[in-house]
Amino acid sequence: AEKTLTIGVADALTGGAAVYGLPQANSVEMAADEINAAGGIAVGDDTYMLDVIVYDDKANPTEATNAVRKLIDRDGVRYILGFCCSGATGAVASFIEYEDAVMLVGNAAERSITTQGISNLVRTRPPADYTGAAAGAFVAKQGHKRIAVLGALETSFYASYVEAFEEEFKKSGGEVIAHEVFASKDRDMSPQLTKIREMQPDALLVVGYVEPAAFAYRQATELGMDVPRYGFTSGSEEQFLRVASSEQMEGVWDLRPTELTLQSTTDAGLAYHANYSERFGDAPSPSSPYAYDQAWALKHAIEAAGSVEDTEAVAAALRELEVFPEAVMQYLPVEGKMFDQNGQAYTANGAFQWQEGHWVFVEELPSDQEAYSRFLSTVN
Amino acid sequence: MQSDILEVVGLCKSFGGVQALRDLSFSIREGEVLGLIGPNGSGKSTTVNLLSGSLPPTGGQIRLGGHRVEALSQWDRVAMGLTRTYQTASVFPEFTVRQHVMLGCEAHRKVSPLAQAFRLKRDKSEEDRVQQKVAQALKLTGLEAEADTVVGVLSAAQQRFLMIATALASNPRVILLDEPAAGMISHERETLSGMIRRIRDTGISVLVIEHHMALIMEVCDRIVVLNFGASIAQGTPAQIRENPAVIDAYLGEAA
Amino acid sequence: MTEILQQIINGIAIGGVYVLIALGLTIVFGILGIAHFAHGSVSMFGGYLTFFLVAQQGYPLILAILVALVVGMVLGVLIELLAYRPVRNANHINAFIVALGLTMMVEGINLQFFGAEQVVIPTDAGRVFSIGGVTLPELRLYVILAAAALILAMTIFVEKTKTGQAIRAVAENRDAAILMGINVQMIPLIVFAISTALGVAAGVMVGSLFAIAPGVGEGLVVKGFAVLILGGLGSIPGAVVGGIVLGVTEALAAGFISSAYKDVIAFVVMIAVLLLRPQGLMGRA
Amino acid sequence: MLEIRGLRTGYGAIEVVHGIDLDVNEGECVALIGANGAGKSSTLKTICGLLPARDGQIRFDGHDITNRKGHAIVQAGITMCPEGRQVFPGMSVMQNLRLGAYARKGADIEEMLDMFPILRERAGQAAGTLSGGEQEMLAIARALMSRPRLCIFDEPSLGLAPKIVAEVAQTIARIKAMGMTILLVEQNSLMALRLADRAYLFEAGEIVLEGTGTELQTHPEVVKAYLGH
Amino acid sequence: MPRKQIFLLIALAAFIALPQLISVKYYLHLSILALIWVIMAQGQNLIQGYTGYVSIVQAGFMGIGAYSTALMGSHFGLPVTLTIILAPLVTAVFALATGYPSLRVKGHCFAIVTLAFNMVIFIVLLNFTALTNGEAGITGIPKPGYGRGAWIDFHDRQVYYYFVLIVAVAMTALAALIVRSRIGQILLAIRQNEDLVASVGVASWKYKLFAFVVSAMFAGLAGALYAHYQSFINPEIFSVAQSLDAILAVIIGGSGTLTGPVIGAFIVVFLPEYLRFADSFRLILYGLILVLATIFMPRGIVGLARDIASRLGAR
Ligand SMILES: Nc1ncnc2c1ncn2[C@@H]1O[C@H](COP(=O)(O)OP(=O)(O)OP(=O)(O)O)[C@@H](O)[C@H]1O
Ligand SMILES: Nc1ncnc2c1ncn2[C@@H]1O[C@H](COP(=O)(O)OP(=O)(O)OP(=O)(O)O)[C@@H](O)[C@H]1O
Ligand SMILES: [Mg+2]
Ligand SMILES: [Mg+2]
Repeated sequence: AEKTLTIGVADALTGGAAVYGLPQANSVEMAADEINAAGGIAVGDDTYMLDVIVYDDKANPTEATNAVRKLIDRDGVRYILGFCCSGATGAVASFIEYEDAVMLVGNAAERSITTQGISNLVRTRPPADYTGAAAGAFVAKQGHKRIAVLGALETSFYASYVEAFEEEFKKSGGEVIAHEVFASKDRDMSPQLTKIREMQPDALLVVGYVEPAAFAYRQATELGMDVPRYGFTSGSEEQFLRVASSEQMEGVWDLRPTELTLQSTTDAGLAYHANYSERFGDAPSPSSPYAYDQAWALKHAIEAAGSVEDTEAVAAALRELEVFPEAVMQYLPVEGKMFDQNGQAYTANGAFQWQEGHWVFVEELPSDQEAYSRFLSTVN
Repeated sequence: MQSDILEVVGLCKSFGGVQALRDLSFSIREGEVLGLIGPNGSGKSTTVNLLSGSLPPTGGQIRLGGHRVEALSQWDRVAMGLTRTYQTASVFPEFTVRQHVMLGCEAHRKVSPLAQAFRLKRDKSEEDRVQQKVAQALKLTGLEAEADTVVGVLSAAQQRFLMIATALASNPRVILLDEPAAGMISHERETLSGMIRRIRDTGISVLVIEHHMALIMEVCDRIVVLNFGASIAQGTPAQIRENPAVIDAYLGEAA
Repeated sequence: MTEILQQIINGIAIGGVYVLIALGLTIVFGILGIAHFAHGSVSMFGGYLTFFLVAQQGYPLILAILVALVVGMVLGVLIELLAYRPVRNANHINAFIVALGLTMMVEGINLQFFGAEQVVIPTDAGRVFSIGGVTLPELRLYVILAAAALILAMTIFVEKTKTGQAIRAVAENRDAAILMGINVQMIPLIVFAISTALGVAAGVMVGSLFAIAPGVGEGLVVKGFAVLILGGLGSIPGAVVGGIVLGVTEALAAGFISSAYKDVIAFVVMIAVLLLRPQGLMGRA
Repeated sequence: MLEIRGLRTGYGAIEVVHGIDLDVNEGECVALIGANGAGKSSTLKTICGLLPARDGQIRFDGHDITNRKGHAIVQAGITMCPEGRQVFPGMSVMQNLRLGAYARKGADIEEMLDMFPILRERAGQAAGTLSGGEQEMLAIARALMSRPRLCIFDEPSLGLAPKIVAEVAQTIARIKAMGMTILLVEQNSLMALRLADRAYLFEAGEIVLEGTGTELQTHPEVVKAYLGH
Repeated sequence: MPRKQIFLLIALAAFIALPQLISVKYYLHLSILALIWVIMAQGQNLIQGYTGYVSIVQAGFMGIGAYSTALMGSHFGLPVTLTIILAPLVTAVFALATGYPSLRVKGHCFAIVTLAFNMVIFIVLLNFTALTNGEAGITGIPKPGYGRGAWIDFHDRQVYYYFVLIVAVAMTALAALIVRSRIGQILLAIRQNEDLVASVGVASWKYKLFAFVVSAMFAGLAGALYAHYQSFINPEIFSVAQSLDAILAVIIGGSGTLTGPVIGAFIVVFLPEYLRFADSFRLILYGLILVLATIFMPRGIVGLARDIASRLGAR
């Protein structure tokens, strides 16, 4: 018989983090419609059509707790998706273990979310230090010795990226000569850049959300700095071009997971981009597929578990899941599975460079997801 | 002859460039009413502000019962027996008259409010003393009938009497009245002058600032006249009335 | 030396924006005693609107700014009439709560109309001037000049025109102003129109120099209030001095002490000034 | 010229003026005397539109001006020199005077400076730093700047030194001599009654006596309560 | 005042019965948060409603209470019950240090200086990552008691509800004790006419500082209860926006009354939740409700209720 399965999304729809949260919420709704159009979720004799409830958590931990409590206690939802931001996610993660529910985390990259061994939680986005180590090795290979870091270092996943970066970078005799900070709402980085300019580094590494990072690149050129610029921002071309001209961006590197960019993606990615753009009248943010993939992963896991009620079985099935064809991100399986035993998925890391107005995929960054997964199990 | 309860020696005060008081000296004796008069802006209110501790002096000494007080805070001076009223009626409008006057007793309470709040200590004799003090202050100022009235609805004159009652509740030795009769009509002024004399009769020294000459001449034992922040004359009402410098600066020909 | 000079230049541009925000706040505060917390969000509305007209409707920048100014002024007038006027006689805390409510509403409206993505108003000022190692982007120069011109215009308006004098009179003594024959019902409307216009100008500057995004307005208004306190509540010269001091302090703090704690340092400077001069740098005792 | 009929006014829940009738004829000087809080200032404020009337009518030159906006009343030709002077403290003497002429075109500041020479000396000084007497002069001059047809004074002698009180009284006498219509409220009842052609006695929000200045000066009740001492 | 006492008893009975009446646990969760906010609001009311100083740093103090209880537990291994008691004391130390400079200014200046302090606290919590773990926050903060399955298990939300209820009632009683004492009279006097307070011989700064510190301790305690309830804290929770909520609770409920903050706290927690249906219009609607409520109920719900009661009584 045809039944309805209600799933919930808790994500930032308002406030500063809505840039990440809104596209994620949109992409879950889109995935749900696609799953329904493709015949829903088959469990035994029943097929379940998905129904999505979306609540705003403003990226605030209390709001997120309230939203998820409402989803679970009042709306009777068992599957909760979304989660773009670490603080709100951490708050929910701290109690989800004791609930009859499954939590799928998207863009929130704080490492500790998947180090606590929460069995009913999985995450599609890899932690930042997984990428940072690869980036450190890459920059060292370019021959730089003194590098200045400017970034959102109060945010721990950016800090952990830099930490892993620095560790790899030092291995080949390099040195990080400055750790300058900007806050997520800062748009004027010229004081920090002026200070860095005086130190005459070989290169600059900008680590942070796209919005401020784009300003860092632009203001660096305005201050007459012409050292190579590397970064970890995951911004789309549109996002950068809103802030800086293509000339100002020319030559900038982005060292990050191979998230959605038209050059790097698969057919599934191209289709996603087209469908999303058509439906919402706006290009999807590069990180939004983390949420899209959650919905499909959930579908496959429920079908594998053969139950919608038994959340433990579904959670277990998620950890047994292989990478499925609808996935937009390019996941690197661990022991053949999409999620490792911590519930963590990994994507490939890539080096992208801004060339004449576009992000160009230059090469894959050497990433060892199996080794990192083992390391992750030892944390905490 | 009585001794000086409050002595002012070489008091100076300047506001930025304005020299409001220059080298002012005078004293108040125990149990006397001293008038302080002078043209507008001559520094009378400033003197009261310095004496009461509302403003710090730029120089000079203030001695209360022989102790230097110019470095003390206003509340410490009140506790030592120096209290004041304001030129413009200034009250707590939401309290009842009784609550208002009772607040004046804070200055001489022994039980700390914290101890009282948490019922750590109770002193029946203090409670009685406070009640007595409040009753006495209300009686002196003729506000007994209004004890439970909300201050905000009192008439302007009654609010001025209330300021005096509250000051009296603090057990003062000297009380400074800044234009207490401003805006009063004659029978209210009569009430006031009677009040001032009765206060003096309880042994409290009074400093009165007024522009109403009849009142000043009637209640004061001595008068100090200020002009441009300095004393230009001191003496009995009769002496002041005839003083040509005072007539020229302040009283004018009409008076 | 170039470093210090560069930092000071960095600070002046942002300081200019602070000054404009603070001016808008200070005249409203001076006349109505309202801490107009929604000012930042209203400024951002103006910036968004300019962006929308330029980037999506193809208006030339100057025309777009003019339209945004007019719309902003109307919005300011409506805010005064519909939200602040009804609470004029209540406690000032109530006006503050109304301001908070308005902030939420305007932020919500901005989000509905203009989305969550950060927005940068496109300009073609891309040159960078460089003198002896100190660089000054063309756009920053324009912002500094425009801010200076607006400050001057505002000062002349208040000091020299009849309406300006009427505004001051209402600020100093409302009842006496009525007795002069000043229409005191009109003055708040004029004040809000001017305040919002200054705010919109600041919003356009932020939007072209930096970016407009959810939450930026609230951050700005807090800085604006800090400037007010630093310079002296209700004082126009105070807002100017305070704004520049705050901007330069932030730049120097970020450049020479700690970029993470630059706001903390700026606030500490503000509190220190307050301890030494409770009336602010330019305030009357 | 000014006719008040059955006027009631108050603050919040409290009514302080309970239906008064009062007339001021062209060229006349009328005084209101009475105790503190009797409602004199409230009456004046109501005439000037600072306080809404609850009942009754105020007519000026035959036109109903009850509850008109304050600025409209000024334009109609009524000015008040308020209790406590109320100068604009941060503005200069000149700026204060100019604001006096806000409601009309042009301004004859020179005339005023001739009339009050002390103000010429202080022209650039902030009004808040003037002495009390100087502030009173400024307030009077500022009120006259609007060329009113009816000029209202609320306790011009309040808080002033005796010498200055005499000066203020002379000034008002001068203005009266110029033919200005005057409504005067004074605690200094003797001064008021000497200046006034007619006077009203207020008690607790009601008019209890009415007569010429000289009549009231000798009225036993008035002498007892207001002229004693 | 027997009528008042009857009302109090009914209210208390309703609070005790509440968990039995709610079938959906989500409302129980919100009620716990609301009770924590009652403590916040009672503190805010002391400084804002009674003393007349609008403090915008209460959420910052809540954060200090929350972080201190969590960190004392994890760093020194102190038992939870002890750290909950110590948290307000730690907060008091910070309040003394910030209160001294802030209380030198009045009115709007005070509000903005305290707001700056809230931002300072926020920035430090965010950037002092070695101690606070920055934005990622502190997870796994333990509950009081003897762990899961013990005879009183604080993981059970009902148990935690009664725990918080007891504390909230006690703190409300404490607030009542203070405001009804001579201290309360002096605070009220400061609100009405601060300059005059010194001239009746009272050192007003001591009382202002007292009110400020006590209100901070209320906030610190609320923060500690919050931390152990949610098991997770990060700086976001203690930002200026939450301080503004505390002010709202007091104003909407009725400032300078003891019932007002209780009502206000429940409104501040429940209203945004009820507005979830409005989706992305939630912010606009919430703002609109605030504006309208302030315009039409300037003295809060308690003020409105009193007006209505006195009008009915007059008939
Ligand atoms: N806070 C202040 N700042 C600057 N100047 C002040 C201040 N207070 C008083 N002054 C000035 O000090 C002088 C003395 O003022 P004060 O108020 O003592 O006069 P006063 O004798 O009480 O006059 P009045 O009889 O009018 O009340 C005046 O010139 C006044 O302008
Ligand atoms: N703003 C106000 N709010 C509430 N009540 C007021 C206000 N102003 C005056 N009152 C009250 O109104 C009554 C009449 O005051 P009003 O000022 O008219 O008296 P008055 O005759 O001018 O007295 P005074 O000689 O003191 O000037 C008084 O009881 C006073 O307390
Ligand atoms: Mg004086
Ligand atoms: Mg009067």
